Amino acid sequence: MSRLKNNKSLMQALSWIGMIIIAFIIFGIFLLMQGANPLEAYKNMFESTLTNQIGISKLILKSVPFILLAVATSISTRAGLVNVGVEGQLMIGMLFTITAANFLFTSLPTVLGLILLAIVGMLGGALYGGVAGLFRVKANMNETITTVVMNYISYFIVSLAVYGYLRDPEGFNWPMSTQISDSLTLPKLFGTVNIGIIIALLVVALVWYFINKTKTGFKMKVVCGNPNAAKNAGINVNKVRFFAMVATGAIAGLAGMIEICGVEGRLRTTTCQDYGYLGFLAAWMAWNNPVLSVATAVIISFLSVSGNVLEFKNNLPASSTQILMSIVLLAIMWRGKGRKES
Amino acid sequence: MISLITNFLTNAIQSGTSVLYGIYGETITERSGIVNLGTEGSMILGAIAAYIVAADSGSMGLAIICAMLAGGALALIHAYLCINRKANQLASGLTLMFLGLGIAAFYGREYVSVSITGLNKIAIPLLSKIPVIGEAFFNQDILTYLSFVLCPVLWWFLYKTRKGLFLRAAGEDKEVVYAYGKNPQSLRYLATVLGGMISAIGGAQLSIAYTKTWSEGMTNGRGIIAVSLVVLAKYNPSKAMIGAYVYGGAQALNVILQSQGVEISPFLLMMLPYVITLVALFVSSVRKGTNAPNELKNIIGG
Amino acid sequence: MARKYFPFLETVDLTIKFKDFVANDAVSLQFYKGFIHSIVGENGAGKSTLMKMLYGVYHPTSGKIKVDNQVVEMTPTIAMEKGIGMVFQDFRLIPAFTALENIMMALPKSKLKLGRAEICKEIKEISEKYKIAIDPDMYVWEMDLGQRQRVEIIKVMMMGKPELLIFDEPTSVLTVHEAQAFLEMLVELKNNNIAVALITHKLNEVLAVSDTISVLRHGKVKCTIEKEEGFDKEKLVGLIMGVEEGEKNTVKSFDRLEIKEVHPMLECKDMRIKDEHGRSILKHASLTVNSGEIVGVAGISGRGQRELLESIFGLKDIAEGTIKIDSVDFTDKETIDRINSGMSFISEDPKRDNVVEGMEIRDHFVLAGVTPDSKGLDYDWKKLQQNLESEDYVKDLGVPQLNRQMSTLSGGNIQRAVLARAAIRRPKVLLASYPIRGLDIGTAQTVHRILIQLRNQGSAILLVSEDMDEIFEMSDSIVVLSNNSITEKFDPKKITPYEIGELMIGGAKDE
Amino acid sequence: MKIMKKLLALGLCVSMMTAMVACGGSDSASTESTSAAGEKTTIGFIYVGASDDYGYNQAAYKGMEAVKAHFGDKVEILNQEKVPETSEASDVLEQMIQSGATILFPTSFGHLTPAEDVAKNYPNVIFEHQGGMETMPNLGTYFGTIWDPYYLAGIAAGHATKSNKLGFVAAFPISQSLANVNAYTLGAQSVNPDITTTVIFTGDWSDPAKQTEAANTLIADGCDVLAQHQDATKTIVELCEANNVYTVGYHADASELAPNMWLTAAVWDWSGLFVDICQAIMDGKWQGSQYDAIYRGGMAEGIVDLAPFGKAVPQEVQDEILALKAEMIAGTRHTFENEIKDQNGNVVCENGSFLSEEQVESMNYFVEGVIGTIE
Repeated sequence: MSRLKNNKSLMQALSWIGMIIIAFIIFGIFLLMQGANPLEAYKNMFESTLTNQIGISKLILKSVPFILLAVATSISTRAGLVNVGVEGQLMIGMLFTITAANFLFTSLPTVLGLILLAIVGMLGGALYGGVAGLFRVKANMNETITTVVMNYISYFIVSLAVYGYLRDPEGFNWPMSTQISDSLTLPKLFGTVNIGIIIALLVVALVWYFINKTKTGFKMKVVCGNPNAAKNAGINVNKVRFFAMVATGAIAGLAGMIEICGVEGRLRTTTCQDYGYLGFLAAWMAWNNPVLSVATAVIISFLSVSGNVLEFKNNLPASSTQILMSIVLLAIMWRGKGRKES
Repeated sequence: MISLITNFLTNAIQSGTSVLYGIYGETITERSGIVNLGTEGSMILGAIAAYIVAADSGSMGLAIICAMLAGGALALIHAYLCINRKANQLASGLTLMFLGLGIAAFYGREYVSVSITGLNKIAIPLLSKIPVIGEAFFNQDILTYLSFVLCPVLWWFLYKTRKGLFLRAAGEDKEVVYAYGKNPQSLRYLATVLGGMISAIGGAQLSIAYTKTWSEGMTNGRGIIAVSLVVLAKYNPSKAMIGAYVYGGAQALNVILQSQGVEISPFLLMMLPYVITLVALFVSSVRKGTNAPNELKNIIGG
Repeated sequence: MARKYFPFLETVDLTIKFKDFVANDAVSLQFYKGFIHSIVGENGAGKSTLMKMLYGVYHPTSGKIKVDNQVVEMTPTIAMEKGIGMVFQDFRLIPAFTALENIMMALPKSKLKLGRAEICKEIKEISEKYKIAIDPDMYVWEMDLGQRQRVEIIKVMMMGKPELLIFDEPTSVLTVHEAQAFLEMLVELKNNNIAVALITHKLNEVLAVSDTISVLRHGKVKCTIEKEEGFDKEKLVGLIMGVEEGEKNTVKSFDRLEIKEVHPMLECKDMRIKDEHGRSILKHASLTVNSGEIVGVAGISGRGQRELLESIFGLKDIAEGTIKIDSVDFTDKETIDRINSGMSFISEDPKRDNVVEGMEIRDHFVLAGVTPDSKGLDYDWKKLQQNLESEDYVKDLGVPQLNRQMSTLSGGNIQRAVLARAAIRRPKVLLASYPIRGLDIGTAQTVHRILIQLRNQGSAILLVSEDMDEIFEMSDSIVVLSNNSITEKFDPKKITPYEIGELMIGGAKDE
Repeated sequence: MKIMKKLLALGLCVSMMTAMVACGGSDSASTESTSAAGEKTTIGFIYVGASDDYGYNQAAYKGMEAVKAHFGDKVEILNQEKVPETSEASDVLEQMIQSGATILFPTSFGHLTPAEDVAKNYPNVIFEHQGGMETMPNLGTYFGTIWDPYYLAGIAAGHATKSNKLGFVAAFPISQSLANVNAYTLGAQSVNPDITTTVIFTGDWSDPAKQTEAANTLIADGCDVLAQHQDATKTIVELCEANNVYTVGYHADASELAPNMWLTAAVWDWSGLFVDICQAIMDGKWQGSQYDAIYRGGMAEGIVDLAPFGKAVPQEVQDEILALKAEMIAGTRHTFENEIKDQNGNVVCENGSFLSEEQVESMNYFVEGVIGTIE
């Protein structure tokens, strides 16, 4: 019995890989049409990213936000909500983090400062997610639609702040915030890789445990499976949903804090743009399984990091990476979930 | 003052027209039980396809047809993935949006600096002379007029024809459609592809009629906003204009307030269309529940 | 009665297998024009499967279907052309559409060109001819179940020249009076030389109208009886249940204990309840259920039954009035408080209200207030499963294996699980809405026995049903929903079903 | 267990792809060898937007093309467009260094901090940043005084306007845009002090629809000369021609798009500068050269210029402007000199002085006569 199961998941993994290879072949044909040598292009991509420490560091660093945003998305999904809003929640998380870092906690010691910043970042994301949650439970507004619109609004809120009170007085009036102080950067593990990846994996484990092994997780499953049944079981559906939106926002906000304190150091209007949408895709590619979404997040991160090399080595426009990424994602989707997975 | 109002109306309609096509397209698609976030992708492909054909052939009719084909082709992928492969509709749509933007940017590189004649405004005699509103409604390009005409046509198609009836039924309960020996899946294919085609006209309107320019990513989220506005339009083509012009009006208001030197941060004003959309959704949701097609409730939250 | 010449439709050794399961085994039946042929049998006897084959939804593994003596590869389209119409158990209607729109979808190609006015005219003709009144422009969601069924029937009749109409459990959702009207309509159809196939649980109806009765058991035709041979209810029940002849059936042998200390367990006072459109569907409604008492609620469907139970269970807010459980005011408390105080609710549609996709049966017990021990942040699922497996009610009702997915179960099995989880808690107050809907006669009896047991142990039970027999058989007292309110309690021994029916309609008239 | 399997699956997936590429690698070894020869200098350019945007980025791209044409086989060029001004830029710069780049051109102001982050780790790689005011031992910065030709264009506009209302379509309230608006307004006011400039920010560098909306609104509001700071300038130029409104271009000469209404434009030409910089670096003479520090060039160096006049500019006006241009090139006149007040009446430049390039490039106000809000 377990042998059979082993074979099945092996087959599944193989067919997954097969689909990704097919995507690369399709894009290879596209490259040929552009007069580029696909084999060389792919070789460059893989070599530059996977065969040296700098490439691997970049891969890991970039995976962190995608992992966190995917996990964040999956919490909402597990409560029966389709939250496309991690983009905006991430933005607001970053905004809160940078504001606190530059105006409140500038001189705090590292550990305390970072913990406080993490809380503030999560608070920001949670707040923004919570607003969408309120719209959902109080006004019965579809959260997919409201979060999409709120993503746009968050962009302008960040712009307002970055052009306004956050603006670096020494930045020649350029729209960017002041750099956070060195004491508030995340400690490094090795090279440029900071502890963000550990936090991300911890969050994955926590969320997995939470969804599968706790009573609240059980309630969420009921709400997701059949909100009517949840009501009949005396579960406060709105409370669970609101909680899920807040939790999603908090994790997205945490991703924002890690990006600010670990990678970016300051906030600009374009910081982490579209990360939320890619994180959302990473979650849905992995059928909202937090553990599996680590894999999809790494794939997206890989494409995004190695895509740079693909472009400048072959003199291809930026749109080509976008096309490659879409084809890979479409291939994974085409593969689908397979027959059944309990 | 009068000219301000005229200008406001004109701008509102012009900003709203491309979105209006997006709403039309997405309404048809969603009525059949499919959500297509790839509307943005269809629009941008429509924009570039129309521009390329308009620049190379000079035929605007051909340009529009090619735009529809391109937008429809992208929607076809969506239909295939969602219907045959049971992919998640939102994920598929979002990915196709990225794909459409990528392809359009890629093939549009050589056309950024190319000029076209495009579709010019045609003033309708007499009507365009009506004070205040004449200029706004009756001195527009042909695609804007088409968007006016499509309103009753699509409504008639959805609510008064047998095909439309089944198409809506596919969005309400596909088992019922099966029971009548019709295939709801093929109806969904039809609706998705048709939706993609109509959305693509919106893209074409942007590139060859309104701005006569190709620029990368020029749809700039209008397709995504259109998907949101379908809710405001109550999934009904006859109310699509409300949705489109609420957005267009807010956009026009932003620009006009800036031109009047109003001392509000430009970013707050740029936020306006989205905030107003949100408020409108809020009001319409509080006033009356949604009348979303039943099958959609499985895809996007209640 | 004119004897039959050759059947309009005939099945010859029709067999269908789903994987290893033989759902129908060599079924040979004949359907004649102008005759009503009833198919009876337990749940899972294969009745619905058989009908779906006749209509071409399923394709037989072997065997033939003949129409007018010619072999036909049946599909829904061919069925429509041949004049075979099926009125499904779950109406194939779209609530968001009007009756007319629903009917238009069903029209065959030949009627495509017809305009709206012509279609309306034809609807009117049919409704006059067979006495089935509907309003074509009414939205289906606004209709009660009887109206919906009439739309469904007219729709089926307009699909072609009706030759054979198949009815799957047509009266299960209808009130007594609606059912009566329905049976009259069946006779009308028959007199118009239409063949009728009727699937139903309700033997009284079968006996009243059938010309032929076939009993299906385990997918096989157990026997076919003609009216001339004479119908015998007792014998039919035996055949259906698979009880050998001679063995006596033990229906209605409930031992009702006298309850000594009676006190009010559920008290509702002066409630005003709004329906989903904000209209007051019940006003000044008061109701008391004592411990050890079963109160039957009679009423025409859609007169506030659902709203009443949902309000008592806390799913709906009441606009006015108070609700007390065991003398404690629960008016403003949540559903979860009511569950914890010992209230259980068997909903009218467990699939809609109780079944969670992707969850096991055992999980559903927790949802109804069976609280397992904690283990860390989680429940102790292992222990729960062991406890449940040893429960009598679980065994009694034949609940399937507890780790099976609830959503994959049949309607009957879901009902079993829902009943078992309510009974296990020995609830103080049990709200039971159509508890035997969809159950075969055997299980229905078990359910009734369990309800009586619970009553004897002191549960206060509110029983909502449209089946007058059930109400009279089970209730200690009966109330009627009418006139947008609740009547006083009646003693079933002192009132007749007919009088209750009058009260129900009386309410309807004054609306 | 299940998790392990899935992780295993991922590992397998990655390793298989590596294997696949490794196999492919051997086939293409021959093509690889050329770049490993080491004779070539690898130069990397990153652009914040699309390199074909018909605007700022395309101007830099043209500079790159000049470098390519000038050095031919001696250089290998790496281009990366649409690089956000975030850590993404550091990533790309570092990846380019990994691919052998020794000269890097981060061509947007916002690329500065990411470039600095990388520069400190790679002291042997030389960075030339566009538009900043900071330098490092291996990072120089250059820019052009584009506001000077914009001032001159303002004079042309001042003569052309009848309504005394000028329009300006900008994207974001960044200093470069504010400087352009101010220079343009001051130029026009030098003709007629009553002239005002109405500014609309579109919130986007190249959204043609928003450009159209803004331009239409300005025209409806009575503006009869429109200038802009947008990428993809084509939309507004063509729209002006269609509406009989004079137009001032930006970035590049677009006079053929508006034969009747074209006045002039402020344009870039990086080709000479880029070639010079690269030459200096390749000759080993970069250290200590002018490019090693903050370098600013203007019309004198040919980095910025005034585009050819359109037929709508009368000869005498052309002469006047060209005379002034000569003075500016000689350094006797400046765009921002003598008393200048901002919108609130505060004096931002005293009589008898002029603003330094640093002051201009960090401008955060509109001058008097501009209708518009920044924050």
